[in-house]
Amino acid sequence: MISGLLPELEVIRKDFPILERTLAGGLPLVYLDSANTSQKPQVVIDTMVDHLERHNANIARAMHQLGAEATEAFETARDKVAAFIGAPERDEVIFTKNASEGLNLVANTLSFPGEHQLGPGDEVVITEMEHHSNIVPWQLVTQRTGATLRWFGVTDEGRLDLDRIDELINERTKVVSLTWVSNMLGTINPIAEIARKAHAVGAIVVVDASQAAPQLPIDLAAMPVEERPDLLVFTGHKVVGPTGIGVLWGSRAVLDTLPPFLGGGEMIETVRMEGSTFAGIPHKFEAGTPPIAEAVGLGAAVEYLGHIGLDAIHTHERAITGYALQGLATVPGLTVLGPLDPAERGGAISFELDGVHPHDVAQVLDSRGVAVRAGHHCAKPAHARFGVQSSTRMSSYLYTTPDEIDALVEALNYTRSYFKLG
Amino acid sequence: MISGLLPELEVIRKDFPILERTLAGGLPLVYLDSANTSQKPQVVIDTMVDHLERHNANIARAMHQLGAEATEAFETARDKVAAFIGAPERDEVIFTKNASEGLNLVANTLSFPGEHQLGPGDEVVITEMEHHSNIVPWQLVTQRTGATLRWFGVTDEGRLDLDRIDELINERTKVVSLTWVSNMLGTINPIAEIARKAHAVGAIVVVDASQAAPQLPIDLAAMPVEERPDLLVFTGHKVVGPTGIGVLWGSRAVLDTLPPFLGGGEMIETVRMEGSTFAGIPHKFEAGTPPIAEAVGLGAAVEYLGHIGLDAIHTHERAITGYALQGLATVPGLTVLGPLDPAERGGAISFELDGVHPHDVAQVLDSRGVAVRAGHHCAKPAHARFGVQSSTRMSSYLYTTPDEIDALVEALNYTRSYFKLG
Amino acid sequence: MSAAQDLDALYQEIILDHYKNPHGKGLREPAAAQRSADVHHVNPTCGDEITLRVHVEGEPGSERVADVSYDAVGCSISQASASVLHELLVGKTIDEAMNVHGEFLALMQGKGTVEPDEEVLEDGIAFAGVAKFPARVKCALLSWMAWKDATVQARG
Amino acid sequence: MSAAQDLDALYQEIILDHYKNPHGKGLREPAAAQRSADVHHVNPTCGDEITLRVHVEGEPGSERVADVSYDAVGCSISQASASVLHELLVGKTIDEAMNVHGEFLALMQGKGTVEPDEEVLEDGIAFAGVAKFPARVKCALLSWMAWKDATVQARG
Ligand SMILES: Cc1ncc(COP(=O)(O)O)c(C=O)c1O
Ligand SMILES: Cc1ncc(COP(=O)(O)O)c(C=O)c1O
Repeated sequence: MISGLLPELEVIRKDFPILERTLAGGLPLVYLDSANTSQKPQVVIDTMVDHLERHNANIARAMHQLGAEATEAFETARDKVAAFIGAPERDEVIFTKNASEGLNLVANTLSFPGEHQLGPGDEVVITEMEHHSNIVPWQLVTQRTGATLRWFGVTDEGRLDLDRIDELINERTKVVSLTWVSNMLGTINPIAEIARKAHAVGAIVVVDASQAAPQLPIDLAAMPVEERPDLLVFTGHKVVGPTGIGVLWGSRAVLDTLPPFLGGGEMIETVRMEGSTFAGIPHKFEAGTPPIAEAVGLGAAVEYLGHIGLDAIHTHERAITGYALQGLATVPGLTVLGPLDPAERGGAISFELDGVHPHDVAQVLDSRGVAVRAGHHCAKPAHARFGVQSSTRMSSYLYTTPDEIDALVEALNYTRSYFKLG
Repeated sequence: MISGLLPELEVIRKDFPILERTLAGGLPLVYLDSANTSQKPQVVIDTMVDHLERHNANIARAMHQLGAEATEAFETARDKVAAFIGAPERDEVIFTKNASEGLNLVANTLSFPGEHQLGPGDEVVITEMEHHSNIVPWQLVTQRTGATLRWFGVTDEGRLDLDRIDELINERTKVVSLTWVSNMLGTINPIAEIARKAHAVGAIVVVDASQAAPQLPIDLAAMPVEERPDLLVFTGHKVVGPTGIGVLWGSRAVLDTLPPFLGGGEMIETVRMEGSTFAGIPHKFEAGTPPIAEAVGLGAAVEYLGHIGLDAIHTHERAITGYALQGLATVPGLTVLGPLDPAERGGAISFELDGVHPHDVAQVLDSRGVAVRAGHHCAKPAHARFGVQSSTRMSSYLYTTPDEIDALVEALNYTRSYFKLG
Repeated sequence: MSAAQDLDALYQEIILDHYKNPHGKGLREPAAAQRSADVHHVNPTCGDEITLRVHVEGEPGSERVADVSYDAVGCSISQASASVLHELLVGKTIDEAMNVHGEFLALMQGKGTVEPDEEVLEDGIAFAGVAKFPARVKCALLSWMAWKDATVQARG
Repeated sequence: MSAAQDLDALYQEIILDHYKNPHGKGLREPAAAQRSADVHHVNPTCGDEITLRVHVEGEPGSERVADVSYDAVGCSISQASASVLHELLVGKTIDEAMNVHGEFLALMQGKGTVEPDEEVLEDGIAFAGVAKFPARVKCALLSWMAWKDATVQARG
């Protein structure tokens, strides 16, 4: 018996309608691609449907009953998200369209005229294990501003190489932006330690929590302020919420000093043709009609996760990850990229299988109903670091069972035989 | 009898579950706020639910069956949207989060280094009747680039003042961005004529079709190229689609020359730490996980509108608008802002009621179940033009009945008596 | 409660009276010994605006609200609320006035569950019905927020 | 068809043979009388890459594909497809080669409904099964798109 699994796993699985689906040939679905996107529980879908069928209206602007209901639902979702991450203030929670928009918002507003505007001589530090969404915005912005982009390397074991930290984070450093949990290597990064260093030189700390928010309990208010990120993003669709919505949390102190990003809609205070003034947070950064039904769905999603408990989910993920690492170790010619200790990593496990290209692995797995991801997982530099073009990745979540891991291992062995690897 | 109404109006109304709702006190809902956001037919909701319950996966990146289904659904939605606006090429259709993002994307990419980069001496022309979403982005961008923002005024009748067109659109003009249909005045602008002038001086023409797309048939491919906008945006939630999704259409010729806006996700060709190259359209402008279920819902929405027929919807809107203008004319002390001929305007009618502030009008109307919008409708400059702070706006759509207009007129008369205006 | 009753609770006679005959409206010059501060607040959603000036007099620690003068455009609720504010706060010490401010805020943000204290709020209790209309709470608070902001500035 | 049968249709023996023993792999220098052009194509989704060089010889109007040399990393489908391309196109006139290209494209984009012509496509018909896997069509087309691009350039 594996300890640490969610006690009511079969009941939880019943909450996710898609898990009852069968695939081509009547095969059951073994969904091991949750780091890519998570499945949605019925309560999230039902909440959105109820909103669309009974309370749909535009928010803030509407004074009628439907408008009041929609506004209340939307703002309650903000409260729920604030609670989910322990935000010091609910108004510090900004709804974006996804994590990528949150990161781009931060990078762009740091490039516009203002207190923190980047310029030649300034340095931005990222890492080699970032998702493209935390690389490309900084490349674009440092190119436009003349600032310099630098990065932490990655060790052979898939950890951040902190040897050069004192050289990398220096008095020229204006921003340090890094992922909490790698979507490729699974590595959990020491964000507290890095934030402390970065804050000591006066840099702004941005944390990409896209992979952390689904599986680690987050309590921003409880963090010592030196170790707390200044800005943090995650994405709705990976925390059992809908697509079309993401979250940017930022401390009021920093958000208040950033200029607006997108213009229009409720982000204004007043508009004249000659010039405009802007609303306070959160509205300042929410231009146009926000993803209303999506926010409402996300509220239901984080509430659902909260009921189960992030500690319990984390323990479950660790148990499944440990079991998976053991299982994968039995497959001949299989090499895991990233840390091998489940206590040091998240639930995404990328690997290579000697002699079979990741696409071909994924294809054969798919023919057995096992859904994994193959490719660069939007982390080309991390792949390049390990000298590979692409990898196969399995990723579990709160609904994953040990049986599904067994199915994966069995299908990997079948893949080897299919490609006649003895 | 009013001619031009949709023949199956009662059947159409049955498609919209929210129209069966009752409000406080058991009153039926009279929803006259469709220019703010439209209601959703069952087929849109069901399509999204089916997607979430059976086909949810991330797109493009996933090679498994769910991923293939989700990708197919998402890209089919692009085809449907392309058909809806008669896009010359389906890849010219870009999914954004709303109309505002589309307009900001255009304004920002025109401010970044590239063939069309704005600079001092360059002029951008908008109009005084724009929604804030087509004002603020241009203010922000002209401020940052040193370009000059200019605008068309509005006549007393609520039309664009074209008297100064030859002076306004000149060899310094790089961009002309205007709304096709005003969300406050209802005015339909002569975009073909303006595009022709703008193209003659080599300017890029951006059309905000947020209010046009719901009610006017659009066939971009059929427009003479001199009169065709180069870029056009609209928003999903106003065309019976979900929130969280908008559309930017652009000619390939222009889109190919614009630099990327947001970075990350599938917008790349290759990423190295030292620099990246980018994908072609449409992916270049779709950073991060797109609003997948929302795109699928939008596909169902425009297909639904297409089945009813945009010509028929337009005729219906015109009939209802004409009937409403007649009804409003019977209310003492009521003044309509904007053109009075239904053939020259869209279905949003803003008005003032002597002696009662718009909020108070809307509030009393709401107590009778009539939902309208009161305020500046994100068009403060247009209000300032008419010397008012705010107005009350009724806006109809394909599900609006003459009885609902009667209910509005009756409620307006009640409002007058409630506030003892004799 | 029916929609019509809610409406009557919102538009109490007192509110409509203040709306039609606002107290203290207009911007006035402060007297020689007074300190003053102006603020301009808008309600971004609907466009209601107020320019409000607080006139403060007296020794630090025991300052009084000598006057509140204002120019405003907006709905009945926002106009009546400014008028009631004028009536309630002018003449009070700033500490007393802040206390009234706190009570009014609590009433408005109470979603209809707070029982107003007529001793403190006088005509202000007429706004109890507003608290049930979330979209209108901002209207009622516009002048009160402006007053607080201006007072903090005037006090220095 | 069952998932297993689909899989076998995808991974035909011919494909796996070409994958294991690719024809024409490696970048070669063009001969003196040949014109050549290099292109680098990637599949952004998965990272597969190819650098492909077309060697063209002969008079304008009747040019021939003298060689197609390439360096590539990628899955079995993309590797086998480059190998088949080499086998099919080298030696043909450019017009003939373009014709084969068109047929291969039509097969790949036909969603499994196009009947391949063995006369024209030879080993290429083994890719018929790929057309049913939309995610893999891009793999099969990577080298073919690169070839067309390079040929247009080499022709000048
Ligand atoms: C004319 C016009 N432009 C732009 C918008 C902005 O649309 P969204 O809020 O969906 O971005 C609207 C609607 O609010 C509009 O009416
Ligand atoms: C670590 C990380 N950052 C950012 C993202 C981007 O999220 P989204 O695509 O929702 O913007 C992802 C997921 O794709 C991720 O795993």
